[in-house]
Amino acid sequence: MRACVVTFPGSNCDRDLAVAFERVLGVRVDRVWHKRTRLDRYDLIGIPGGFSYGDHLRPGAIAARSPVMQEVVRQANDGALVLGPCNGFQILTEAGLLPGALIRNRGLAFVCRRVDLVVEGTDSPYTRGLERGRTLRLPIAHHDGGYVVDDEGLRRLEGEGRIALRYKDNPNGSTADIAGVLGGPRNNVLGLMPHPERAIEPLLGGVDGRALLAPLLAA
Amino acid sequence: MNAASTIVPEAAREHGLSEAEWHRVVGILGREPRPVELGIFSVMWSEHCSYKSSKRHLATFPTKAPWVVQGPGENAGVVDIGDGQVAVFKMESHNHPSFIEPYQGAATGVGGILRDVFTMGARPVALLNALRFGAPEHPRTRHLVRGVVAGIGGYGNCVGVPTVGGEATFHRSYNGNILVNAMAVGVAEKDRVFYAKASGIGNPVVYVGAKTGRDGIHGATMASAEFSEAKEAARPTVQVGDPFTEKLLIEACMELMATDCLVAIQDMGAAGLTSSSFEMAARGGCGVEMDLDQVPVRERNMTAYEIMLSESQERMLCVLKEGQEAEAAAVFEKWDLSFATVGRITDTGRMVIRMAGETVADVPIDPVAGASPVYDRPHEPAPPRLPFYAERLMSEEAPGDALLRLLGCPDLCAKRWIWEQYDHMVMADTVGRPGGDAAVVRVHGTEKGLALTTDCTPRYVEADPRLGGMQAVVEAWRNLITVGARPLAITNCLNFGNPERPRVMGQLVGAIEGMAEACRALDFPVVSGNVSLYNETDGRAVQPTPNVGGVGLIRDLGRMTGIAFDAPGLALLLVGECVGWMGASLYLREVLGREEGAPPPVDLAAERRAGDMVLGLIEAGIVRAAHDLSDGGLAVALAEMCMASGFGACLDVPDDNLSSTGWLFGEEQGRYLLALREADAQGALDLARNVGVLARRVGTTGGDTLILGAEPPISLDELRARHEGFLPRLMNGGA
Amino acid sequence: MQARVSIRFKDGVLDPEAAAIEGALRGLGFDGVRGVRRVRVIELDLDTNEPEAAWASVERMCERLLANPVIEDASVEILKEG
Amino acid sequence: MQARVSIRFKDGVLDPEAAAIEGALRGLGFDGVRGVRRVRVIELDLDTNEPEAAWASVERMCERLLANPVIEDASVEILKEG
Ligand SMILES: Nc1ncnc2c1ncn2[C@@H]1O[C@H](COP(=O)(O)OP(=O)(O)O)[C@@H](O)[C@H]1O
Ligand SMILES: [Mg+2]
Repeated sequence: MRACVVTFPGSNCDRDLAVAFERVLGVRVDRVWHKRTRLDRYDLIGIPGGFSYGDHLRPGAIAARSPVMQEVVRQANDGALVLGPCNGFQILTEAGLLPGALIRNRGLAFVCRRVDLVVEGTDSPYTRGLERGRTLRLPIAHHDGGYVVDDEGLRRLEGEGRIALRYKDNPNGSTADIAGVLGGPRNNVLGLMPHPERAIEPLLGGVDGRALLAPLLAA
Repeated sequence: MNAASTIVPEAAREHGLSEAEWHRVVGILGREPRPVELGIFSVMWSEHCSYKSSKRHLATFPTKAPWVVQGPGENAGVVDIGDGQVAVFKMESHNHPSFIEPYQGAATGVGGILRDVFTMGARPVALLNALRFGAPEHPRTRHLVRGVVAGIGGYGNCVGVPTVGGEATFHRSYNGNILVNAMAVGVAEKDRVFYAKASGIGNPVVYVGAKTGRDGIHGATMASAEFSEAKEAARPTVQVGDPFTEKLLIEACMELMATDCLVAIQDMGAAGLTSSSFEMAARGGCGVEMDLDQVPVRERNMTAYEIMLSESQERMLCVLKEGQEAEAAAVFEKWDLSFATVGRITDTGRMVIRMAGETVADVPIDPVAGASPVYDRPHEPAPPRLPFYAERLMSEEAPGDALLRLLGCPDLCAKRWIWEQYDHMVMADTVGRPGGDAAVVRVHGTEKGLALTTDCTPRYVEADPRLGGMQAVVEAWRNLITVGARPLAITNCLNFGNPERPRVMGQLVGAIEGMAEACRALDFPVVSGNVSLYNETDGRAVQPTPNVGGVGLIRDLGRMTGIAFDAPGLALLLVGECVGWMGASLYLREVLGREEGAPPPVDLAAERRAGDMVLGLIEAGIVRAAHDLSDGGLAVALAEMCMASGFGACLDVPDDNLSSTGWLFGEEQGRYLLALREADAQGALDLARNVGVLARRVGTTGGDTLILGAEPPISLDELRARHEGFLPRLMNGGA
Repeated sequence: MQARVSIRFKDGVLDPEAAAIEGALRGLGFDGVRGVRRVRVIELDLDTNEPEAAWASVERMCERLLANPVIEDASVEILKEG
Repeated sequence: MQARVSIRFKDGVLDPEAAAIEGALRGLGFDGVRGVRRVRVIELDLDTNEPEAAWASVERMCERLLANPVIEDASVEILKEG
């Protein structure tokens, strides 16, 4: 498996995501700078959390227009696995790889806590093998995690089984409690506000992040 | 002399220089200063930069230990943490700006303290903050809390350094002067620590980071009618921070430091380009020539005065090896940051500053940076207070109600509302999260951890500065011990009122004396710190607040402990002596509304014995949970452990001559509460007796209620509701 | 030449910040407030003197970066002066 | 009655967001951009038909909540329509 993690100016979970790929999947992870215009073909591309471009304009907006993203979109449409936690989710929606958008949390404040999530769409390389309805406990840490999608878009997501995760107790005002969304030709793109990469060992307070990463070895 | 140099001492006064200082300036220069020079003397000799009131007292701190690599005097302190690694840390205040503009003031405070750490080659790994607000019901308090917390989070979250701990307390003495102290901790390779010591004649002096604007130039200075600059519209004295640029600057500096280009580096903090250039040159004993036309600016027509005094954020000054500018420039270009060669190192010992072909300053460096005035201000001790034992107390309140009241009071209530706004998990190494005694951050890629805490009990310091100073140090020490860390060293931030008042100066002197004594007794040296004076409004000073930031090392995270016990049926052991000391206690203040009495005495030898013993038990792997006793005493400590555990406990309340109030709520120092398996308890008690530490069995864990002797049980839900309720209620407009 | 871009949330996107401002104003006793909307305005100085060209260029900036069509509407004005 | 409050940073105050937008536009090839400024605009629907009263009330809202006088300047317009 060939894996990489992209670094944008202001990314700050790029190392964490690379470490999680290495630990859970046992792969070597290339670190890719956002100015790259051509990428080797990857099986797994991580779009990390953080504050790319300081969240200026809109979170993820400027990063989504950086040169490397055209290549990421191309490979995603080719079926490569693309995982974007937190700012990664914002970047993927801004880049049009996933529907909807993320706006300021309903409570207006930054929220960092562990939340319970319910697994819903199990037809994806990430959630395959997870039981529908299973609870995962993962950390969130964001200021702009309110997922917005119009009624039409919501119906489509639900109809196509592309809502990967919902919050049990909505922390940010997301439409329909949506915490993670699938996209791409074979649900190979996952954007989610929680941070699976922060929950891969007991010492960090949980291992449920492994549940979303480990299945990728079989993908 | 040119026309601009005919400055009258009036201008000097407006620059905050005393008449004597003015004559000293003229003596040093052999002439009257030019405007830029006057500005330079003014900021370099300000209390903030020169420590003129506190210097002689700070000199009494113990600063050495075999593990100390760098003590005070550099941008941050450095201690050895084994395996060729060091921890780099410092604490600093941003009180005044945070009162004026809480969001930006607090945010830029975080930015500044981070730069102090990464300028030494350390990657920042943790942030802490010690916050003191006015009374909760004061009309400004809520606005200040909201802004300060959002600002700290806004900056730390964006740069991606976890904010893992701190303190937040409330007292009316801070109504007009809140305290916002931030601490940053970094990790570096021991042989890759960089210092702010310029050297190498001919080496380029390089400016990197954000561009310089007119922000933060001192308001009082701007009011001077002598300067044409001052006649322009009033300028903002509050700086706006840009954590995004800071993040780029961290990464760029880390990359630069991995090359072989760098000789010296210092952040541009207070007094910006002036202090960074003077201090680097002074440490290296060399001179500097600077050309201000090369400084990257973001506004038009900036004068030399403004450029030298601007406190724009996110900037650094470096000395590079000659001929390596291009390599360094490429790094900063990659990160979209400004890079400009603004000067050279010379052998003249003078700072010569030119702009537009004119010399705007030419001053000897040593007398400005090294020989600033030092004062021995008159100081007066605090009036002694009488001890106050529990027998003297008449309280109507049942112990259970008093406990609930304490758990829900502003100082003790859960600070979740605060720390959930901080990303305390980014970097994926936070193994001891907020809510316990000390936070614990794993050293990346290793099995060891840094334990971090900030502590101070201002009401003790007010009651008895020396004892209060000691207590701040020993509480930090205990908080490190309870997670299983070997305490290494402290940083501190001394927040006091106007030092020109002998009573206030007496508080400062007393607190330093007590801190120094405690540090010596515990082998817990001071490696960095900061002083913030003049925290007063209309002659009313803040409670004296010497915040202590403690750092300790856990060699094996497998042996880390926390405050949560993990099973029912564990034995609870109380380590340390109980006499029912109620003077200056939280119980006295919150339950009886009295702020009086002498604070609890500190027996440094006993502290050391107890701490060493507890650490030994933890390292032996038999302690299942540990908590130190501080505010609110035994009952509060046990309640906190229960809430964190999800298990209840049963506490014995002896009916000897110690009243139950003193037993439950007294604040004697040097105490710990430990949970151990039954099978290990007797061994621990034997060990305590052997090393001369008082310890006894006081209860058992289990159930879902807290039972204090014969009192009615209190459910964990009720404890939590009171503990967690206060701050959200206050911030949502209730309380 | 100067241009001004005004960006608003589309109808149906609930703006939590606007709601909070409205709530806070009521809390301060400003009862007469019936609705609050936020507009993010970006002013640009452009290197051209051709209003048409300026307008076309700023429209493209909106499409490519300044607004997110999923949630926002943008409108462009060209200010002759400046 | 409708009111519009326009809030700008005071001269000399750093606006990192504007700088980031300018950089991003250049990165996308919009070379003609020489300067970017942000304005926070808040539109209010008010329960009154008196322009004077509306103006005074909105001025007070600015002082008490909408603008941060330490770093921002606010200006109020009353839009007759609405
Ligand atoms: N301003 C703050 N920032 C981050 N964490 C805080 C802050 N205030 C309190 N905390 C956290 O809340 C917990 C309890 O704080 P405190 O009552 O001061 O502990 P202690 O009495 O053990 O010193 C600690 O984990 C502390 O780090
Ligand atoms: Mg403690």
